[in-house]
Amino acid sequence: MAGDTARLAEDTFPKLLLRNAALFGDRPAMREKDLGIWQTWTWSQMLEEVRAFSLGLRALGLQAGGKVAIVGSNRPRLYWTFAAVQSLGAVPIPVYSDAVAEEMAFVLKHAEATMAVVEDQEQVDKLIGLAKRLPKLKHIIYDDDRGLKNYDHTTLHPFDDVQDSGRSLAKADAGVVAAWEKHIHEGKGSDTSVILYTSGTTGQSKGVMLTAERCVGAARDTVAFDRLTETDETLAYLPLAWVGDHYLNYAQGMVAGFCIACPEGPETVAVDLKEIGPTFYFAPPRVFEGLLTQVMIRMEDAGALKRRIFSYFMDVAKQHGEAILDGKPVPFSARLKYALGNMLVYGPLKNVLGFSRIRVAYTAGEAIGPDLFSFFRSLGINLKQLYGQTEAFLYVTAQPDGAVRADTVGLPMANVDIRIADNGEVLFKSPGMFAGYYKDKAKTKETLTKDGYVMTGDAGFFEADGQLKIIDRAKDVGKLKDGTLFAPKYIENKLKFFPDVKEAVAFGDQRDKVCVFLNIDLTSVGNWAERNNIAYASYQELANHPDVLATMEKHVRQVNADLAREPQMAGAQIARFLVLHKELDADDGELTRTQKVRRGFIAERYQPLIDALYSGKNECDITTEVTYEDGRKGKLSARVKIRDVERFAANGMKEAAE
Amino acid sequence: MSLVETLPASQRDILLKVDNISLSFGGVKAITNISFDIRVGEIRAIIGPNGAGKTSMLNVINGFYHPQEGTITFEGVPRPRMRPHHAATHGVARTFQNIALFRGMSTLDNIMTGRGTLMKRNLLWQALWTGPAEREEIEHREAVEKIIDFLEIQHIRKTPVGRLPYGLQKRVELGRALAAEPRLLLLDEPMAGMNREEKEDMSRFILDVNSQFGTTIALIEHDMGVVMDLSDRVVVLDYGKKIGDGTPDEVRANQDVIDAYLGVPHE
Amino acid sequence: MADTHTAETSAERALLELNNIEVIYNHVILVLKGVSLSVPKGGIVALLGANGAGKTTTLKAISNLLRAERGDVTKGSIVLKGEHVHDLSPNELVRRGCIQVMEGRHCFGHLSIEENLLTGAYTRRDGGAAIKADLEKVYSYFPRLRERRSSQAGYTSGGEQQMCAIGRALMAKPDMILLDEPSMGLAPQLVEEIFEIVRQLNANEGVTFLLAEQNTNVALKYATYGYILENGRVVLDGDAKSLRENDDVKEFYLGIGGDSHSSFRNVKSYRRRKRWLN
Amino acid sequence: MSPDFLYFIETVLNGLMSGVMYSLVALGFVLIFKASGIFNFAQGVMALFAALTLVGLLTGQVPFAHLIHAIFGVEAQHWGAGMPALLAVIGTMVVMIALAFLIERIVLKHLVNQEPIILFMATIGLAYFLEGLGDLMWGSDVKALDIGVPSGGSFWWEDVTREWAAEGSDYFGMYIDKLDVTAAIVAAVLVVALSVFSQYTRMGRALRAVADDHQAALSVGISLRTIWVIVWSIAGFVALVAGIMWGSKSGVQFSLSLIALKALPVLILGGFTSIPGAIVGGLIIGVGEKLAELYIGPLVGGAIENWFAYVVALVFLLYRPQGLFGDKIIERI
Repeated sequence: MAGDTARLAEDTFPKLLLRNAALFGDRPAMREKDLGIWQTWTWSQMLEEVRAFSLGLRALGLQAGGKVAIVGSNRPRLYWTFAAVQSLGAVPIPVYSDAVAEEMAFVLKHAEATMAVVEDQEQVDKLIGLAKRLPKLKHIIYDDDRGLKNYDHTTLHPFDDVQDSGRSLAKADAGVVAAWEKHIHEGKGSDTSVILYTSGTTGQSKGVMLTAERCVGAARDTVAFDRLTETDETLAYLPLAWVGDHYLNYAQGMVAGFCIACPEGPETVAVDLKEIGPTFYFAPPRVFEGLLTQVMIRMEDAGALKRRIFSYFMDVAKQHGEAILDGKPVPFSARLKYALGNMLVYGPLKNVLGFSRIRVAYTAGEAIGPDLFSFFRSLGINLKQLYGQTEAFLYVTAQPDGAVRADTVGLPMANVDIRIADNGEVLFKSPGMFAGYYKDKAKTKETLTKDGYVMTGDAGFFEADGQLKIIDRAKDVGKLKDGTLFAPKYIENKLKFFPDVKEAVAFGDQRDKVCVFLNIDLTSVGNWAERNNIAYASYQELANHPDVLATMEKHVRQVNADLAREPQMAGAQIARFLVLHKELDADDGELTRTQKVRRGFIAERYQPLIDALYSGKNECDITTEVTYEDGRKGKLSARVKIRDVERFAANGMKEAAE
Repeated sequence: MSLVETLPASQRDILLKVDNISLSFGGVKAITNISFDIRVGEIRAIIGPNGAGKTSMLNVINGFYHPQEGTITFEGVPRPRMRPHHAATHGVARTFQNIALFRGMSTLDNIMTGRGTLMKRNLLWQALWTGPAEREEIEHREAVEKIIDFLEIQHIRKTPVGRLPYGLQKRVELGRALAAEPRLLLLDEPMAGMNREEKEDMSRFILDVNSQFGTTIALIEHDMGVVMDLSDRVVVLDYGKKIGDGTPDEVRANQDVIDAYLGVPHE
Repeated sequence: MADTHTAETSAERALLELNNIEVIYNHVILVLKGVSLSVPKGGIVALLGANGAGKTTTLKAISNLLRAERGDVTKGSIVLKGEHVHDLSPNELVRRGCIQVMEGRHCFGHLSIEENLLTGAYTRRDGGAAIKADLEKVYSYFPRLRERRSSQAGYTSGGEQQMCAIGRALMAKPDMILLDEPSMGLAPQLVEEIFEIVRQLNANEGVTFLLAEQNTNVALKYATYGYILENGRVVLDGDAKSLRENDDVKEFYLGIGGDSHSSFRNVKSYRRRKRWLN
Repeated sequence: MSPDFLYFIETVLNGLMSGVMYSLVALGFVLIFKASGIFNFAQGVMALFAALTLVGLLTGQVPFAHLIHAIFGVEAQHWGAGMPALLAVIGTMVVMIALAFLIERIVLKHLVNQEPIILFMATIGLAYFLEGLGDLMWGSDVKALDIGVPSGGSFWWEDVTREWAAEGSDYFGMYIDKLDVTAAIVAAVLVVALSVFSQYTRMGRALRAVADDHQAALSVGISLRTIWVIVWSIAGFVALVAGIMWGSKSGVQFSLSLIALKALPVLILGGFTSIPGAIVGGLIIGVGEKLAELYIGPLVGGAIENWFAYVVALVFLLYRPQGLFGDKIIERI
């Protein structure tokens, strides 16, 4: 591993930028749809932009080791900011743009950011509001000037102005540019390249420090793995602050030299996707789920003939699509039918979704429903799974082409070393491994084993074919009082595969039985309610409806039946459940920004409900505080009903339910 | 920012002067002897009860109606009788109380029609679609795209306006008026039938049009919150007569205005 | 959020009850996606929300003026005084005491004000004297109409037309008036005047009102209860006071950010996400 | 008085009389147009149909005789006895009311809120259907209609007018058909009655309300269906009157339905929405036609009557599109 990184000539991103400008000078580096047209910057143009901004930042006083927060959505200028900051040996710190003021304050304070480069008025306002708590923050630079004209501009700078000052410096003295490039070449691979703050499933987030050589090294491995080149193209729409975006777009883009396209705005992503037709695509399972729903709704509106054609060829795809994709033997007639289907259905469908040119697509972050996964694969989209985390700079395992399964996350990546601990926890060493948590030695130490492996916190095991299967967070995997293994996430995911279940939270560790909270999916259940003539005015009312409860009970029973078939899991079937009176929300701290359930927090917050579940009561009153984005609070109260569910014997036979 | 914009409204040049205008329809007097002026770069509100003659006033300024008496001076030149479509070429554009858009056409095309008066190449040129006409088309498209960006309607660029909600249609209509690059923009109840959110957006756009393009704006509006917050000066009409003229604060304190229109003093 | 207890008790006393109605126009466009609401006897209930949220459609679904616009209630039930009225024609509904005042006033332009008012009594069979008495009563509520009784309605002002439309509805001796956007296009003074009369009619004549209104401020000042519609659904409901104090209502409908009146001059170029639209 | 002048007066009077006939047809149009915004192309055919039915009842004809013969082989043309005139008129009216019901039920109900042009097309369809139905019911031969309306010239009037002529001139008195006079009286009564009905009754008010704003009328509880049945019944009644007059004058034949075309210029002149307008328009057209025939006709070779009315209408369209008495298009300032 060390040998591999050593042989690289370019071990930082600014060096790669210089290389790309030299190598692919006239090839597109970035695109952005502006004024209705895709504006393109070539690698050499991008270098110029980055240089101008970088020099401007330096003029504002940014020095090596300085920290610059980046807040906003996927704009070329914010991507350039990464490179511009790194060129000076300073460290970019991307922050989630939808973070509430409190979270933002924590990150900027902790990172001791002296400058922030932000997208628009919204972010500027947030930072101005936090000014008193962030004495170190000296300059705020913004991209979009809408609404900002009349603001006090002593510490506020338009992006253009900063670049202009950089440009005039470069113009005045040609030596400046040379010095700037020299400084880049002097940069060391061991320098911190970026600090990514985790959204943190518990408590405050941590700053994951990643060094340049490791970032570049990891990206080189995956670029080779998926054979990405400068001819590829991606659409950047994932949060900038998320490791996924930084890795997949920025790091891989720099290494492979491919082009990153930025959508016109959040509402236009679907249209932009179609226009760009990326070759490499990443989306969390929920995005694929949304797409599938859209397709299905559109098909329901279509005429009868269209619907019949669609369903016929979708059956063909279901039968043979994946086999064809994986290059397995398929009868000639099936190939013929599939080709016809491709002409009539799959092709147009992929075109509408913007998937026509996709060569490699990944999903990760959550377990994906097997049907959902198969649907896209059967259309001929090479959708695969990977497993990773911020501390690894994303990849730990990934599925190679032709060895794709819905329930595993793939083989260890090149140069990745994985070990399963005694308690089932997955441990790894990888090229992209983090250098430590920023200003938190203790936490860093906690996360590493004595021999230097990173503890992922996930429990899992290797299947016979060498693929890793993740069942849950290691710390969440517990035991019922009788010693039965209890993997809450595993149960929750099974529940969440039902389209009308939005979230599930399972409890059972150190208890005598398993109980769950459910969140219904308002869209799906709402549609169902309309079809069945059921009145509801709010989420709460719908969630409490007897028919909805009955449906949920059916789902839970189905999950119990499934669990009964798996020897390790059969003991942890669900005994009781309730449907929560509100949707779990990141703003209330119940979900992480990446939409993961914060189980412990929820257990605390809804203690009365848990008590009621385990005390055998049939309903329970609860009042909950809700928080708005700007920090204001409100209250919500309801009476929640609780139901018992039938459980099955391990061999699949019914067992008397208490 | 030009020097003009930094001056307070009262010291700027007069853009439009309405002098002793009277207008009647078959003996019914709609406007009686009204005079006021609109200064360069200001936002001028015209308020008054229903039937006070506000829309007629806009129509007079616009050239829809020809007053029997009085003169209108625009940019220092007395305005001759002219047809409404000439008003657009003379730097005046307007929106209507009831949205007047081409419902089957896309947002883009609707705004593009607003460029009509600025298109120099004739139909034959456009039909041939070559050389200068093509360049011109591209130029206009660019201007329209800037408006689309300005009004934040990128996502509905290709949507037929008939399918848009009311608030967005109003925005498109504003876009079409802006496309003519007017020096004076007349808005007839731009916020009628809008909810708070839509009004806030519209306010923002009106202010931005005013400050970014330096467009002078005359608007008729019933929402006193909007009028008082946005306008530099307000003229109040009642039964075709002017009963008040001044800054929002002056007008708000004017007893005649309170009696005829505001009712209780507005907080 | 609806408290189930009050909902049940109010259901017993409700004059009008809508249960999960869905409305489709032209067999295609879904306008209401399951709206439920209840109007207690003697109440003034406000339907609030943006344009196209479904307020007018809801009123027209009740008065059954939808048919004339090729709209249809495809689901749910509408119960007036305990009777399902979904299939009744508008004139049968007027006979049962439920009359609509349409948006945009819709006076009979070529009829005089007085003739307009008299058409309101079309369905009545209680004799000329009673009608005459009611005409006087309407004039006492709207003295302006008396002044203009012989003018052609088309030539009267917007405010007078609105009064005429309400007065005309009153002539039917209704228990319930469905009032659509009474403030639309009216000067502030007139808006207050008209709502004041609505309040008096409610108090003195016991007329129940269900009103659709864009002007949330004034509507919540006079209404007892409110429903907020968005995208064809009820997203919030509650008594007027609680709605006035609701942060979302304040921000999105009343324009009160935090504690103070926020100026239209200082509007941000972004806004807080609506929780109910998630 | 010179004979020329008397000729002129006679021509004017005759013009007025034939104008009354036009007016009677135009009246039906106005009624329906006012209440429903429909230009009822079938109005002329309704007059024909009414006249056919009346003749059939008067003469005791068996309706659908040909059809019955074709299907059942029963040859029955006549009942053997006719009806008294009054009864026949009442019977015809019943048929016209039934027709109004059917039209509402079968046609109008399904066309609520459609474009005017669609409704217009529907009435064209209705016109041809009624023409066919009339043919099928009563046969296509020309029939004489006599329900005792006085007709022919008046000797008394000829004597009176002969006195007016200057001594020595060979003027033989004015010829004015009693039938025309009767028609004028009937029309006058009809107009007064309709005006009173529309202005002072509850139903009349409702009718005008519907004419103004369908939606609003619905909202105050006016049943459009009732109104339409009433309106079409009245239009049927007017058609019956027109049918009686025209039928008595020139026999009941299918060309009667073409008088609808004559009504069009009358309507343009008088306004589509005005009852007095229909009358005055009819009179102007009638007089204008006769005078034009008398004075311009010889210059252009006659047959002016066929197109003169349309020219007048055209000129009117240019200068006063709402007609002489049509509603002003209310535009608020």
